[in-house]
Amino acid sequence: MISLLLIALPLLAAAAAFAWPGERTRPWFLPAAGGVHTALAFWLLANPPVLARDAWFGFDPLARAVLPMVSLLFLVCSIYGVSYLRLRSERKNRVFVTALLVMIGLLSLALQAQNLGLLWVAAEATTLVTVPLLHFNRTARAFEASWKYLLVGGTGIALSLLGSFCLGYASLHGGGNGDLAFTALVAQGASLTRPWLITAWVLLLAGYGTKMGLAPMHTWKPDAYGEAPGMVGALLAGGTTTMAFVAILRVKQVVDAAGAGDMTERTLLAFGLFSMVVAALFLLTTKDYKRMLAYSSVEHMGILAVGAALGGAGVWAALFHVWTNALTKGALFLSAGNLRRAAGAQTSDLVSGLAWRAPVSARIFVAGLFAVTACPPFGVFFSELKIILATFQMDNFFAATVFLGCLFFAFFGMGRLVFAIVDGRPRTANRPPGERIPEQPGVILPPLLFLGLSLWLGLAAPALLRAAWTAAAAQLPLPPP
Amino acid sequence: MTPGGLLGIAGIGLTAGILGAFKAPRLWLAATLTGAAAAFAAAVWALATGPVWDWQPGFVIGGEALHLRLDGLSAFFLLLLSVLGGAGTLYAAEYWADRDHPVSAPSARAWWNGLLLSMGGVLLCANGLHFLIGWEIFTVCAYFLITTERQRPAARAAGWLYLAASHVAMVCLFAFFALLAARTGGWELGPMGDRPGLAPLFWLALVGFGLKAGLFPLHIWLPSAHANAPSHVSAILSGMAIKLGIYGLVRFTGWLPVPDSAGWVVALLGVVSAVLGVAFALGQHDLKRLLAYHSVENIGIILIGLGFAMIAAAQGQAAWGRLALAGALLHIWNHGLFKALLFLGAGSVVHATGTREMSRLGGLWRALPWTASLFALAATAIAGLPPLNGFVSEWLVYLGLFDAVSAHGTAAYAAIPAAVALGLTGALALACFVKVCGVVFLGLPRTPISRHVHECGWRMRLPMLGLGAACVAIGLAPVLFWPALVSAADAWQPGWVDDASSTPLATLGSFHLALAGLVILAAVLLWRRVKQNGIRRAGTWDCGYAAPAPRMQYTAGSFAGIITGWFDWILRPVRHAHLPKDNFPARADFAEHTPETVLERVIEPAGSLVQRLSLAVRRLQDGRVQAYILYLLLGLAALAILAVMGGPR
Amino acid sequence: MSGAMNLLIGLAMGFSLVALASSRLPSVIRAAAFQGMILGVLPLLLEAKFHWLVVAVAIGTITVKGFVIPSLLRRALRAANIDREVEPLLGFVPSLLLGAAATVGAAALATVLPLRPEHARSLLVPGAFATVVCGFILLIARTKAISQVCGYLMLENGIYLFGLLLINSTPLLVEAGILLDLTVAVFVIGIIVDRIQREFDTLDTRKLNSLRE
Amino acid sequence: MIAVLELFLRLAAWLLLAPLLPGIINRVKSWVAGRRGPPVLQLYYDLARLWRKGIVLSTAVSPAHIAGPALAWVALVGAALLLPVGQAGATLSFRGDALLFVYLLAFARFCLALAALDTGSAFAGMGVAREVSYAVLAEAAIITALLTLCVQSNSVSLVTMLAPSAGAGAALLAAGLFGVLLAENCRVPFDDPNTHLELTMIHEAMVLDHSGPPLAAILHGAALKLLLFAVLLTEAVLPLGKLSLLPALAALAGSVLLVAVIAGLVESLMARLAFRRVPLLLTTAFVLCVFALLVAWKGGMP
Repeated sequence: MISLLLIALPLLAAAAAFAWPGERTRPWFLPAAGGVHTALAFWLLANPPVLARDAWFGFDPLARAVLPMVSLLFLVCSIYGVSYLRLRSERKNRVFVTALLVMIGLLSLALQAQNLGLLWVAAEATTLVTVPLLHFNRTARAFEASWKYLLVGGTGIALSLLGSFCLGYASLHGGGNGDLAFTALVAQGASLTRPWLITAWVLLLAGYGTKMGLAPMHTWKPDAYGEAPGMVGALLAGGTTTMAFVAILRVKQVVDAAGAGDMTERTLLAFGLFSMVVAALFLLTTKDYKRMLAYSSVEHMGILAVGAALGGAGVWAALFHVWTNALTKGALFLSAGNLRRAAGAQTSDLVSGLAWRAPVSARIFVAGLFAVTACPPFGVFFSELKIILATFQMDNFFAATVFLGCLFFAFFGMGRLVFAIVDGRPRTANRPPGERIPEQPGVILPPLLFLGLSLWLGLAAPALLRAAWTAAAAQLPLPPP
Repeated sequence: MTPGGLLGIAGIGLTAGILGAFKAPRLWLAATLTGAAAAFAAAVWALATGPVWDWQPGFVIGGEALHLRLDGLSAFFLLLLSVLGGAGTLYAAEYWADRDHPVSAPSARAWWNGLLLSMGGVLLCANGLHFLIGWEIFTVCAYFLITTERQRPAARAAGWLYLAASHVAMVCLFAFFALLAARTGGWELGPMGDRPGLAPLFWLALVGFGLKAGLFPLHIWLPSAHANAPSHVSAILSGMAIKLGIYGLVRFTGWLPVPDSAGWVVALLGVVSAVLGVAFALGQHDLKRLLAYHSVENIGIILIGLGFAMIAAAQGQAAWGRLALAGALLHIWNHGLFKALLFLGAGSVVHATGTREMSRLGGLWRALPWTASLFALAATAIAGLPPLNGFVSEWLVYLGLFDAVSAHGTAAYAAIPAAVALGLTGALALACFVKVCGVVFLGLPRTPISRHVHECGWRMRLPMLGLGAACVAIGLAPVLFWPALVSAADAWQPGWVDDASSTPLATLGSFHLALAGLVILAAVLLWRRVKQNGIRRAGTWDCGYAAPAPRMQYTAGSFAGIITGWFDWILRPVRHAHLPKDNFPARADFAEHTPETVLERVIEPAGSLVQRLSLAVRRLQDGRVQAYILYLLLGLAALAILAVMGGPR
Repeated sequence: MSGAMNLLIGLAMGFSLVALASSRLPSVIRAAAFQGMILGVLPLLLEAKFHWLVVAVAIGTITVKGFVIPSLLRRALRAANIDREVEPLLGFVPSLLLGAAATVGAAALATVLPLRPEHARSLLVPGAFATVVCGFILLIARTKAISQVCGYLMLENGIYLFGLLLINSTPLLVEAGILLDLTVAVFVIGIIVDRIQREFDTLDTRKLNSLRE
Repeated sequence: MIAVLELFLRLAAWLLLAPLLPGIINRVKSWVAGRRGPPVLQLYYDLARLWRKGIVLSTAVSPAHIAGPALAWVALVGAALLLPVGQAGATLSFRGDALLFVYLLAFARFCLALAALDTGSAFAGMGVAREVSYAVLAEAAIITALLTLCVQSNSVSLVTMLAPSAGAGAALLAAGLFGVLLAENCRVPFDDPNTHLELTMIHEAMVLDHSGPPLAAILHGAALKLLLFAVLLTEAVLPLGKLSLLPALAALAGSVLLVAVIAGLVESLMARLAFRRVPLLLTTAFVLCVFALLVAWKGGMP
């Protein structure tokens, strides 16, 4: 019942917000809904419900392992959003707020969906509802970004639909009734027709991989993250991608059950490593600190894929990494948004000396840099170390080598850019160099909160979460060697 | 008072120091010094009374139960850390005071305590995960200390180079510890010599720790970092931070099995680092850069000792292995002491004159008598001359090498060239420090800047005096410090180093004592004699040249010219010369600069190659959505091939 | 029954080739529209028993794909007053040949993939794949936003076609949701196209490459 | 009591005999040149006079200018105490004293170099630079020589190292050590003790600004150093340890004399080398020592 509430509540809030007259007060819907949503999610985390056999959606172990993170992410972002929208009061925020609320509702639906078709519906809807968020700034660049997002993302999502149908047909042809419910598909197991199964996996991985941002389907990411407001970037990088990842995990569960585990492993590993390499190469010479975050996100999606490919311990580490990465990225995106406002530009050609211009945000950004490049005691360090550990446990030295090499190059590129914009002579595009930016607590505390969460996850991830991850990882057992 | 309590006090003191760093400098000073003193006491306790202090309070950090262990080896390094930390703290209180650096001083204090804490953590952690955490935090703290003067681009560049290099080391250590954990099934560290499968991990450790230690081909980050950091930071960096690399090597060569070739490789690296390090040092004209290169040299000497100890361990030759080991360990202390003293001295020179450029200094002994004499003392020590500590440790290493030679084993083939190289290194270091002392402190001021300067205050002088006293003490009474060596060596190779009987340290010490006494006596006598005979003052004779000017003094470059000439093949100095022409030359000038060859001739070209690759790849993201969809299709195709390839099981 | 269906599917495939071949944007739009309408009719033929939801879906599809979206696109077209695809990235003849090849390939692929007896003789699977590929060709080879939208439409038509395989098995609710999404997607795309036209006052996507590395 | 007495005896012997060698060498040179050279004891007179003379100090110098010579002199005396005299052994002998011996010489060099640089004279700088640079090669040669002795005596203590003869490699070792002796003591062909052209000086340039008692200390130290090397060379080659005391002493005296004469002959028959050739010669000495080491190694092999 509560799992339905998780979906319905934001949607109702969205409707209310849409109807709400007050421009100034409307943003408060965000933290309100976010707070309740988070409370519910964590309550469910603490005492998970029993799942109905043929439920359309439900708070199953996978949802339990990630959904609380998404709503936590949304909560902190929404706190940020209140101050942000006040700063941007020249824009009407009706659509923005509504879309945000719809988005979290649909995310909760997608993460809980127990039926491939329903999952696809939610995923596609999330794609569509993101569009107005992307061109909130109404600049030409924003329109271009949303156009590309829509076309590339739409194509990808269309492919995943085709894949879903193929899976259904695999079941149908294999003697099943073609139902897309996961439990049914898993139960059908090896009797799924192999060729259709493989086709389905290929299309679904490509489709949801596009949504997740695995190279070479990542091309929409830099544009979207570069042009969207910081908090939208955070939600995309932490929420939407997580949804896509969970979708892939669910499909993997089916395909593994059908006995094609080695194929899923092979393909996921290849795409994960490829994404890491591509991201590292792009990061090496990037000059735009918001697009940089996009490529970093591509890298971390690759890490997730690698983790998922390793199975067992790898999946556990990947779920752990979903949390750490999303929350750390949150800090980066929000502080990057502050810096963007402070500097009026986002490339190191135009900007430098932000440590003087916006001291707190700049410091948070640097801390976030270290956090996201696996520097202890932040969470990412622990999750990535666990994944590396898993690669070594699988004796996959090639993967480990590529992985570590990419970590270095990514750090090198990001570090060089970050210190280039943070240090040096104050130089910005929009303001006289002598001027400091007032940094309201409303836009400073949320990223700090994210950093704190990242630290907390790293040093003392509670047993409850670990248990949740273990339960989720147990659903994707190690493929038989 | 158990070491647990003392270490607790130390931790609390340092943490309190971090809190006090911003608002209450005095509190910071007191707390940090207390912490250092407590750590010192704990280390002494552990070294004096044998038992290993082992502490496992059930609480969990990052999924692993905290486990601290203070054995002989940790205590050995902890002692050095506490000494240098205390000295640097007191020094910084004046050298980097809020008065002169209102912006950077508070944060520098905080990072300083963070550095000390994390280094102590690295020494104490008996759990791989926590070791790694401490290691990385210490790396980052060091980065922010190196870039204390962020406004200077040179400092930022140096810091960035350091950080990037350290990240390579970090990646290697990731792999090292992860593999260790994957193989042993847990993060707990400890002796595991019974698992021969772990031997290959040594190479990862060698790169990871060697990069921090700054052994020769991996030293690229070291000179600029140590030169651009504030001097108390340089002191702890080259006195302690690079020793942590050595600690890692010693620690894990002691605990883990190593490949057969390990000892030989380490010894070879040691020889290369020693000779080339001092060669590069001779080429430098920047006081602190020069000192930094001497760190490479001394790391080389340490590694020679360690390498031969490893060879001996592999061959079961305790007789000479223990000498090499003891020499290496003692040299770790010694280098920490005199190199810190040298950097603090250089710091007080920079503090007074505001330049590190040796060719602009000169005759500073008048203005800075304390600094000058202590610097000269440290120079004598680092040149490995009796009766100071540098000689004692080098002498132990020599003994090991000579015994290895007279043992006529296979090790002799390596020991002979190593011994010769050690001799060369000593002579080169002597030349180098004659140059430094002569050019910086003796003669006449070359430029006005070094004329009107002042000696540093007591808070900068006291640490230097302390370090100097330590150098003298180890030199004159080495036998007193033997128990410490024994307990450290026992942690490495149990039951190897029994007592001082194997080395006549006592005799050497007494000889040093007598020598020191006689030296002072003779100096005094000669001085009194000179007084009796009467003194006339006159200008330097200079072979009757009428108008000698300070600028006519021999410069550092010309001094080292002969030797750097021999090493041109690796130093590749860049010279700009306008030589005087015809009878009445209008103007002539000569400038020489020795680049960091490995960095500029090897690393940077390789880096630019990767850069070009990256730039080429970026063109794929050309902004055309059609292309993006094409990539999507290609990805799909690749995926299909990948899925079908291999086929169903 | 299936004879009539195959006829319609063949027709749809033909329209996609027309869309590939024609340089005039209105005709591309028209082709996509006709294709959409044909697909709208199909479920009625396929569904054994008469179900109101199927009818609703069919009507919805026909109206949206056949009338609403085309008119939307035509409006954008008029606003931008262009009516030809000049200098496409891939010429018309090549793309036509490619499309034909794709159709053949799709048929071949369909033979590779095992089919249930009742589908064995229908053109559903090859038709679906062929349409999808043609959609991709339009998406990749054309520079005008309009033609890309049409490509996307055809892509979705292909998938829809494939979906008909499962029309009996997948719950209608899901089907409805899927169709709803597709239509909304095309809507949003149409809106964005309109916005782009206002913002850049062109529909030439080659102008849309300020975001690049 | 006896020990103290013996110590003073040895000390007296070293200190008093040292200034003899330069006198002998000069005698030989003047004999070859057919001149009536200075008396053999000339250096004694000079030292006495200098010890009584006043001193002219450069305005630039620091206390190191006085302290340096004193320290160097003490270091050399200490080195002398480590050197065994045939059967009688050394005053102080322990494992590793050989290395102490080498490093004491280095210490003396260090002190003199700093004392010289103290004046800030360009010539002093030049001389010091040459001195310390060539010492690098000499050091390598000496260490190699010590390794040779170590290989054939299996010991690191001078007393036992110098007891047996250098065996097969004796000639090579002798040649090598003789080269080092010339270089370390600034004799032709490395340096010309009585040149008057500062540009070509090494050791002389270092002491240009010294006068009075410090100069006396320097000169006496130099003589002592020469004697040390002569004795080291002799004992490294001859199996003095095998003889009983008096014959050993006689042999020692004779051969030291011989070394001095040879040095004198070399000095009068050879011209000094151009500076760029000096490293070559020193390297030759080093190589000779290496060959000696190889021979000893083969010989030492069971």
